[in-house]
Amino acid sequence: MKTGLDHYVDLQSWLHQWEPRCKLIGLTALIFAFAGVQNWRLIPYMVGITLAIYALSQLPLKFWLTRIRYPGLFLLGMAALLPFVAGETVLWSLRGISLRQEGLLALVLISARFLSIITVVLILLGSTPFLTLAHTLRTLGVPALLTDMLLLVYRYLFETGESLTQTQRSMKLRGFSPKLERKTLQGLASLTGTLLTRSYERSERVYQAMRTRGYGAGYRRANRPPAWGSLVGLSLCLTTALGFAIAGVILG
Amino acid sequence: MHIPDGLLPAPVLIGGYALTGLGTWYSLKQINRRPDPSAETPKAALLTAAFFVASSIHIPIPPASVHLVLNGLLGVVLGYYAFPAILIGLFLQAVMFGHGGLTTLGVNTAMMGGAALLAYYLFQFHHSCQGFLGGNRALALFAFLAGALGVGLAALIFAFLILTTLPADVNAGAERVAIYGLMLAHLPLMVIEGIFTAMLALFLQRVKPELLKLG
Amino acid sequence: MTVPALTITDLWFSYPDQADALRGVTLQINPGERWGVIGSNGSGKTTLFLLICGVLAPKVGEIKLFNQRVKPGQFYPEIGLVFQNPDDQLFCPSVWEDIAFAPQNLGLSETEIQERVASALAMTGIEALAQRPPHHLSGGEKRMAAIAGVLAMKPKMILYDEPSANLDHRARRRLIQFLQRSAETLIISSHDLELILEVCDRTALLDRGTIAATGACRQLLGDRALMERYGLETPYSLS
Amino acid sequence: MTVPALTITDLWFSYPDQADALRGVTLQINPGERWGVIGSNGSGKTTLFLLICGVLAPKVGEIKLFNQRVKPGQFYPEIGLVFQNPDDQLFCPSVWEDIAFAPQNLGLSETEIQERVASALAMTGIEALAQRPPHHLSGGEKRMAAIAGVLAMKPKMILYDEPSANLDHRARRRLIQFLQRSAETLIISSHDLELILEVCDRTALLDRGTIAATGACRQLLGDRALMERYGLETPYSLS
Ligand SMILES: Nc1ncnc2c1ncn2[C@@H]1O[C@H](COP(=O)(O)OP(=O)(O)OP(=O)(O)O)[C@@H](O)[C@H]1O
Ligand SMILES: Nc1ncnc2c1ncn2[C@@H]1O[C@H](COP(=O)(O)OP(=O)(O)OP(=O)(O)O)[C@@H](O)[C@H]1O
Ligand SMILES: [Mg+2]
Ligand SMILES: [Mg+2]
Repeated sequence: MKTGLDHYVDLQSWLHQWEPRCKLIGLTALIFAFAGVQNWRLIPYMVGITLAIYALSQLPLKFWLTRIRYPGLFLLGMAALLPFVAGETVLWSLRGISLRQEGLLALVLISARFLSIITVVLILLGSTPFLTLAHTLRTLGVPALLTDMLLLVYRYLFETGESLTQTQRSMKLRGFSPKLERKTLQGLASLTGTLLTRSYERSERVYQAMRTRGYGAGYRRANRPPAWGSLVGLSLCLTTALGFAIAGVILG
Repeated sequence: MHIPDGLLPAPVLIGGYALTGLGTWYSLKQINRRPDPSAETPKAALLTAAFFVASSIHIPIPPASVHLVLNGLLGVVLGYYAFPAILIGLFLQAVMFGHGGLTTLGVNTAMMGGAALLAYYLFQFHHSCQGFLGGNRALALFAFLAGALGVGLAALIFAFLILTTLPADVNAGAERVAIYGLMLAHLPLMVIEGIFTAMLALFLQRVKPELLKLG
Repeated sequence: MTVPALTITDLWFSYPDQADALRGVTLQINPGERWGVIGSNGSGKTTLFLLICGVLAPKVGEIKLFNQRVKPGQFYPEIGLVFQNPDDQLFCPSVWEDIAFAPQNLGLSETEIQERVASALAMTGIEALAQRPPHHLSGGEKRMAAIAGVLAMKPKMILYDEPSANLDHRARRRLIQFLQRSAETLIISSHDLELILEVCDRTALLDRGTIAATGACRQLLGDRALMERYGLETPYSLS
Repeated sequence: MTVPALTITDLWFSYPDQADALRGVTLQINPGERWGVIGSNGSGKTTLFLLICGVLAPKVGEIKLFNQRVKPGQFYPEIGLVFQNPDDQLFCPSVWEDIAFAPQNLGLSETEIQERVASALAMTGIEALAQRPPHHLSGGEKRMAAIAGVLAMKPKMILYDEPSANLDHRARRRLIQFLQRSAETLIISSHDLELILEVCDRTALLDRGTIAATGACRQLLGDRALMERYGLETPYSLS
């Protein structure tokens, strides 16, 4: 399991240096402002701002292209029918299949929102190491139980995946070929059950290891206040987000 | 079943986050009432990782194959930890693989986690039915129901959300047909997920019964 | 002329985004031979085994099993692999079911399955454990159960990946005796050179994906200069 | 009179629903000593270590660390445990974080944490690995990272549970040299008797939960009759 997400976190752009708390709040505000866009007249501004931030981040286009494929296809699968089934105004029609204006506009709006949001999310993830992100969540008040769990899940995901691969290999080498039948389901249930059992047993040892190094004593990291530049970036983002919200209300 | 970014309007997204916040708060409150919650964090975390990985297992349904959703099973095994576990699982999925989205994280978690919690409550009834059904039969029956309910409920909410919030109005008749269609398409999946969950509960009962008593 | 059990010709392999893990491996093994494969961590032993079984697909080169070309992804009951970690191999709720897994997949009849499981249990000496869940067993017992699961397939050739890892002295001795008695063609990868010496006739030394040397066990393992060049150590019993 | 580093008096322990895993263990270890603990699988080595650290609670008996009674469930930075499987111990997403885990829990300042991590990395020679995720490391690197995580606590006594398991020859040699140089009081459990011989002064032999013998390493490990009686084997280098 390789994600390629951390590939470009070592670039030196302003976005990479932006204090993570400010970056997380600022970009999240933008993301939600974009999610609230209902009027097609706001689309150019949304896309323009997104492009500007992407350029500022210095992330290569290749990063965007490789990460956009899967969610893009998924969205197309869900929304591609819209221009043919939704709305009254028929733009064009052939043998009972008609292209409708409202549906088409809806598709354009959904796609623009989707691409802008995904891009900003990619900028956030591509310029912040995952660990930093997790710690930032903690300093922003996400309960310790959640962030502790998050880090542990992240840590053991790959190993659990590896052990699943190995067990599946060993099943195959003993002639297992999945078909829709009772035996297959039974085999896969045993496989999953084994995975859970082993994870559970390992968790006991992991807990012991954590205890012997002081887990549960409770600590807080000191937080340095963010620099001026970071705060300016944050307020720019918040103002923009507010602008979108107001424009949305005015345009209806 | 993940709703991607860009599809749902902002109020629904915010509502989703509100529900997820409430669900998480409630779960954490239940968890913190236990004698030593920090001792169970690694357990919940490693099991979450295992569930995450296990949901990549494919089951052949000719001509294609489907992957398991497992949120019913997750509820059965993790109990109140199911909600935070799903929140974290979906967060990682969105961040690492681009499945689902960050804006829809709240909606997706509420949908999957709510169904998982209900599956957990449903599963707890097997204790009271042990008398007249017999231990293993009650276990298998309620695991089946929990597994089927987990996917079924999530699929229902999914279909409802998608169809009612699309920006342009699709006519009401077509909408209803689409919902019924989606539900019908999910019936085999519910049955398979139910059978799978029952088999797994029996496996755990034989090999590691503690795992069914965590919740 | 007998048909070789295994012929590997100019085998290359690499994992995605990595340098080549195997670089031009050529090897021939005759029926009934017992080969050791040695080499430091990361030299490619496990990768080689996975290729021989058809789990991984070679980039270049050819593998023939009893003169039949190995097609990646296909199932060859003639060949069995005992994994480095028995936990990866034991997934059924009881040892009995785990051993019966391969015969069931081969579509054998109920009585044949019973027979095969019974004989595999007897050969590995773990009759008493048949009804136990595998993950409650000790390291040595797990190893024997994993081996029994492979034996029940009745393969003509068995690959053992570091079979003595994590075993205590007694369990290791039992394993060595078992290996010495077994009739199949064997390939054993191990850091435990004493075990190789006691069980195998011939050895191949892997170094960063190539075969650096092959030869009779005592000779190769006893060659102090050679061993040291590749980061290994001649076993005490030879010095 | 010096204060003993560790005093164990008549220690009994059993896991729930199981026969006693430890039955009346008594042992005294002085500061600066290096002890080996040997015994076949299941003899109770790991259980003893977990009790010493206060992770498990004794059924009967007392454990004193530098004359201070060990209370189960409490955290003793004076004592470090290196687990048998480094994957259980490297639970943080990067090596740096893992090493910093204990100092953070001790409530040290940011600069002190930086310092401790840096010196632990230097002592184990893995500076280059600091930012890597643990699951990408080789077996030897994982072991050294796990040790660094314990060193960062600056414990006065370190327990090593089978430190050389799964290491290849080169990694094992590095580990032995590291152990020989280290200044803490050590207790090492291992099936690798050559390692015990090279590192330790004294050895305790555990058998089914009791201490069957203690003595100077060369003498105890060289006692062929004793070793065989408990299912062990005198190392080649002594015979
Ligand atoms: N799944 C994988 N993905 C990427 N690289 C891998 C993978 N498995 C092994 N490698 C790399 O391939 C090379 C050969 O590894 P392999 O596991 O075959 O070595 P080995 O000789 O079995 O080592 P060991 O003695 O540690 O078991 C190593 O450099 C390793 O890092
Ligand atoms: N978590 C556990 N629950 C129940 N029994 C256990 C548990 N851990 C160990 N035991 C049992 O306690 C006994 C002592 O085990 P322990 O792990 O201490 O042995 P060991 O000497 O470390 O063995 P090894 O050399 O295999 O590591 C064994 O009989 C074992 O089966
Ligand atoms: Mg290997
Ligand atoms: Mg042990």
